[in-house]
Amino acid sequence: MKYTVNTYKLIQKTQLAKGIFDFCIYCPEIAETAVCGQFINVKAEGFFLRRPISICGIDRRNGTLRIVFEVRGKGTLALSKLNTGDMMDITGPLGGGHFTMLSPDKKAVIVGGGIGNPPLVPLALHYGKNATVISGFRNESAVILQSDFAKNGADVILCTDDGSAGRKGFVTDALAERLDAGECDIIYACGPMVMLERIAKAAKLHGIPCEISLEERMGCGVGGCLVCACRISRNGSEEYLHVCKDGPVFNANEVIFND
Amino acid sequence: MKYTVNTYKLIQKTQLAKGIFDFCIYCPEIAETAVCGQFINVKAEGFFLRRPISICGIDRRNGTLRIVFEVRGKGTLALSKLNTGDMMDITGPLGGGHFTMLSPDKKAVIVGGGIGNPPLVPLALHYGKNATVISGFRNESAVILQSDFAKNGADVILCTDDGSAGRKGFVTDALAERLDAGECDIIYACGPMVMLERIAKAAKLHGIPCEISLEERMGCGVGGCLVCACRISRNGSEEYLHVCKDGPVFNANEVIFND
Amino acid sequence: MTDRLAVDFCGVRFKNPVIPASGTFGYGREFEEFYPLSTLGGISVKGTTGTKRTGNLPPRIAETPSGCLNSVGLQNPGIDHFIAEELPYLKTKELAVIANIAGSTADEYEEIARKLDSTDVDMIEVNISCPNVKAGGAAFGVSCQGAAEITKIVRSATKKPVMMKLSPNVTDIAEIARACESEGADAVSLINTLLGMRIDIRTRRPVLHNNTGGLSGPAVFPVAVRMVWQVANAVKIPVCGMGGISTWEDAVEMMMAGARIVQVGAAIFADPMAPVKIIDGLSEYCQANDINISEISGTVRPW
Amino acid sequence: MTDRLAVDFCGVRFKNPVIPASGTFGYGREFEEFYPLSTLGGISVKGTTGTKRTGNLPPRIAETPSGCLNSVGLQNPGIDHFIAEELPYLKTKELAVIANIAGSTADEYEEIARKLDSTDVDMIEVNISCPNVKAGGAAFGVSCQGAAEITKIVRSATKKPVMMKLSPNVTDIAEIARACESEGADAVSLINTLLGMRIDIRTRRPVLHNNTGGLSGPAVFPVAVRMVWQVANAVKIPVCGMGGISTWEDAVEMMMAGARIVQVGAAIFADPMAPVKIIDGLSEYCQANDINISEISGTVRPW
Ligand SMILES: Cc1cc2nc3c(=O)[nH]c(=O)nc-3n(C[C@H](O)[C@H](O)[C@H](O)COP(=O)(O)OP(=O)(O)OC[C@H]3O[C@@H](n4cnc5c(N)ncnc54)[C@H](O)[C@@H]3O)c2cc1C
Ligand SMILES: Cc1cc2nc3c(=O)[nH]c(=O)nc-3n(C[C@H](O)[C@H](O)[C@H](O)COP(=O)(O)OP(=O)(O)OC[C@H]3O[C@@H](n4cnc5c(N)ncnc54)[C@H](O)[C@@H]3O)c2cc1C
Ligand SMILES: Cc1cc2nc3c(=O)[nH]c(=O)nc-3n(C[C@H](O)[C@H](O)[C@H](O)COP(=O)(O)O)c2cc1C
Ligand SMILES: Cc1cc2nc3c(=O)[nH]c(=O)nc-3n(C[C@H](O)[C@H](O)[C@H](O)COP(=O)(O)O)c2cc1C
Ligand code: FES
Ligand code: FES
Repeated sequence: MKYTVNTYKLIQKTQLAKGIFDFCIYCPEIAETAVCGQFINVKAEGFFLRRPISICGIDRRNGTLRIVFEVRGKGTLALSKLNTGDMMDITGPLGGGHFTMLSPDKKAVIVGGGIGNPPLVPLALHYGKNATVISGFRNESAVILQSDFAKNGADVILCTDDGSAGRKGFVTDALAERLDAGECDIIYACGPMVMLERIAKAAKLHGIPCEISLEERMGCGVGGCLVCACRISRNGSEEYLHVCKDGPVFNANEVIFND
Repeated sequence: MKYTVNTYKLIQKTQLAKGIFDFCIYCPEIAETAVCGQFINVKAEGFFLRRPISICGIDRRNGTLRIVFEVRGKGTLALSKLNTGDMMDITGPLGGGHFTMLSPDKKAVIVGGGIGNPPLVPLALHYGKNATVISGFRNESAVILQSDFAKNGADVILCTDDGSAGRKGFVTDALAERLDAGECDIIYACGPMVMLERIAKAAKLHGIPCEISLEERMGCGVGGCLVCACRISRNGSEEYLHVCKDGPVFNANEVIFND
Repeated sequence: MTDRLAVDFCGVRFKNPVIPASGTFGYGREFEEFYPLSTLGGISVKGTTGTKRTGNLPPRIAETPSGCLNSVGLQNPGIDHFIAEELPYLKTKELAVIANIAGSTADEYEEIARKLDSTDVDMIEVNISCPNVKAGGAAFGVSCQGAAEITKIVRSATKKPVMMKLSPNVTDIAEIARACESEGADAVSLINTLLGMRIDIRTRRPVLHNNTGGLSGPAVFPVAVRMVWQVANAVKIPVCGMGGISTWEDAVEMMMAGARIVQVGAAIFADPMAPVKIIDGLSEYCQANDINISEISGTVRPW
Repeated sequence: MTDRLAVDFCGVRFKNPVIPASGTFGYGREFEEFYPLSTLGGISVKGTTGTKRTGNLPPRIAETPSGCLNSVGLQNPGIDHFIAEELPYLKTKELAVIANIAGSTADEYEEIARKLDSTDVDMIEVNISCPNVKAGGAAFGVSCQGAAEITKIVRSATKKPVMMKLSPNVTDIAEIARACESEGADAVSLINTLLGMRIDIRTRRPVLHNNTGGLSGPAVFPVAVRMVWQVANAVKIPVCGMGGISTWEDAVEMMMAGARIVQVGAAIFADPMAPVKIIDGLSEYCQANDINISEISGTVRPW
């Protein structure tokens, strides 16, 4: 059985910024098999559909998973009100497409926008000094995960839209500079669609492989209901694949961005 | 404003018997005006309609109400899982018809069946030594509130269906004996409809005023939706009055029991 | 400030677009123990028939996921009692009074409408969609012909604004709305309840003594939004939207779908303050966005 | 012991009466990561059309109180792919396989049914009630004539048991069921989804790219129970009940209303284990009451 559904204990809860929470959950079965880029599907009390949340950290030894999420609506608000010791109803690990991990001596550029940053943390840790993390936020008060990214020596470039922290401007500008400045074997990105589209373009331009993590509203979370469709061009033909099963991580070249 | 709707703190929780819980709730506004025989309408998390629960005790000085309820379905099950310190969403005090309190030197016979016992506690306290309480339960393990009834000196006759505690047999038998044995100015009763019907008959036979507390499924709880209908004969004509607004306590003579 | 919430509906001024739905709020008296009736934009009173009715046998309500079924069956004291005892009281309050009426026959509808014509009710809501009575009620509301017939007869019996209340238990609600419009209805209101049933598996009997009942509450909200959207696009007369509204966001959604005013029913059971909270929420919403509430009606942009 | 749960339905043996509903469970493969497919009584596969379809633009799902709207629009790889790639795999599992089919035209239905006739699917469920496609789908299911036409053509194309899947978006579902019965349907299944809509009030756009979608989940349960009851009383052919079932108690209620077997759809989104939990619950229920599950069908005693 690849998937597990069960209730698991929230063992640590931290608030990282206004409306952004960091949960450490004891769920050994899921931690055992989860890989970077996958997600879990979390039940929010009082709501019908589960909420997909990316895995931000996997600690096999301690049997824990880390997730970082932002309050965006009523479901995430309910989740944010859970307390240490509370049980969470979780399905996971989900996602067929996950980040391809190259050898850690390859040069990786990792680009995150806002709440798209959390799933990228394990990548920064993997590539260590060979990673450049470009992470963008609205403003200083929304900045999260900077020390997590830097932990294994990654070069972390912080951008904010208004310049209140780090450089002022978009992550795409910083990405262009980085790609012009030096070697890069792979790009990873997660964040708003417009950002992903620009990054995909830049990667194509430079001929660098690029993997992006997509979001779509979900029903079953495992590939059974076909609601989480995304347009993918593969083997010359266009089709709807599904974020939950074929993704959430896709080869950026294959993703068709809507206009 | 006669009615209040607000969230109030559960300050004490005791389990009286298997599936029967005793809650003490700090709700000064409601305790202030509540009278014996009224009820409150309690929201059970995750359920649409409120659950009506009788007031079992009113402590004006401390601003608290006492309720005693049995787990009968999913809503009361949810309520039973609340813990001391949790907030409860409550409307009250509800009920237009409540128990008529005669002078405490009058002789009152108070008859409760099962979970119909709780609303009768304040009556036993009011009449003290002049009260005879006949309270019936399925068996020993369901017996509750005996010391509460006896607190001010009432004569408490316990009956169980199987004789595992107190006398064996129905409360109606004990009532018949009590009415034959001595004077009685008023009868109060709460419990299953069949029991109430028999008590109403006995009261009529002896020409003793009798007040009974009815149950019916509720919507609004205040008289606005007309769902909680009960058949009442008043001024020579039969009509549907409403348990929430015209009751829950009715003159037993007026209640038309279905066949 | 509060003027941002004012809406003109068929020439009647509602100081805000929030109205307790017929049958869930009696004649309002009981709720004055929670808040002054003048807080509300209007009231749609309990469905009133030609003569007193006792309604159906209890149980009359069953809980359902995010909603409830009811089978009250139009218990009410009759139109004369309403005019003599309830209306004068309501008219001392500052809110629009909508008389909700129902009948077993076309004649009964006519008679009630005629009686109301000479009163000072602000408008008449004609229930042709009650699923809980044997004669009349939904029987008229599920066909264009029936809907048109009752519209015509009520229209001719009164000069008051006439609002036809539609049943959701139909294949094509827009068609029924058009039938009402073509016979001179000034407005339509929708939705009444969806016919449903619950069974007590222990006793193997329907929970409701009437076997079936009308579903309302949040569960039906998406159906109501869809129907309001379809009807608003099908007729020119204004639409009063209801069905499952329980928050101000729901009210905004219903108005964006095409409603000019809204009614709030079963949500009152879960929280008697619901209408007031919705009004407060709408007020803040209008201020925050610097708009009048009437501007949002029908502004949804379909894909 | 488990035999208590066995049901014969149109001559097909279901070892238990619980079947994941079409469109919510793919072809089952994914859920084998949770439990063996043989746990289930059967499977109703994703609606299959004559040729591959891509479905509607996303977003295709919207949450609602106790339910959800979907507008997948019959994305599927087509009947040939189903027969070649999915069916052989499913037939290695011990469960009844129901092929759910849909078409834009009567001819498409016929073609698919004919192709299935020579396969070893156990029965064919004919979806004449999909609210999410422009052509065909619900267009056939909302009139007696349309329903009868498709029944007739499918009936003549196959000797497999034919189960017509009915739309709840109609005035009189019993009448549609009778139309199917009279053209030779072996069974009816109901309900498909109720048409609904949600609007994102921030963007003022429908949440679903298709604007409207089909409502399912616990919210619709009381409507489904009522319709199953009405239909079971109107036809002699057996009824497969669905719509909002999420617990074993719901399954019992639906069967008491008249269903012989049940399907479980949206509940799987909330809990992928729902079908298994329902089977376990039914098993305990039968043991505790010393009955076979088939005995309870249609046993509700109306007032
Ligand atoms: C694969 C994947 C990974 C994700 N990882 C993270 C993460 O690590 N941290 C984080 O903060 N957020 C993440 N999200 C987004 C997160 O799922 C949404 O913010 C959340 O579902 C919103 O729920 P709500 O109840 O607060 O909002 P509401 O708007 O009330 O939700 C209504 C419905 O829409 C769905 N929905 C709304 N927004 C989104 C969205 N962006 N994506 C998918 N479904 C949505 C909800 O799940 C729910 O079903 C991820 C989404 C996906 C698809
Ligand atoms: C005026 C009044 C006073 C009451 N006082 C008490 C009390 O002091 N202690 C106590 O244990 N119980 C009392 N009850 C009964 C109590 O309301 C029900 O046991 C409770 O509502 C059951 O809810 P549930 O969710 O557990 O059951 P479910 O069966 O899941 O409830 C489904 C629906 O039916 C309603 N319902 C079910 N049974 C009853 C019933 N007997 N009366 C009214 N509605 C019902 C529920 O409120 C809910 O809306 C009283 C009832 C009334 C009307
Ligand atoms: C208990 C109850 C009684 C009702 N009585 C009436 C009525 O007398 N006349 C009428 O037109 N609608 C009646 N309705 C329907 C409501 O006015 C409203 O159309 C429906 O409940 C949908 O709105 P809601 O989901 O906000 O409750 C009644 C509804 C309920 C719940
Ligand atoms: C995402 C989704 C896709 C569906 N696709 C189909 C389909 O392809 N064919 C079909 O007949 N019904 C389809 N349905 C309807 C279900 O089979 C079922 O009739 C309906 O959802 C009601 O049951 P439920 O409330 O248990 O979900 C679909 C439902 C959902 C939620
Ligand atoms: S959510 Fe069901 S297929 Fe992706
Ligand atoms: S519950 Fe509404 S009138 Fe009694």
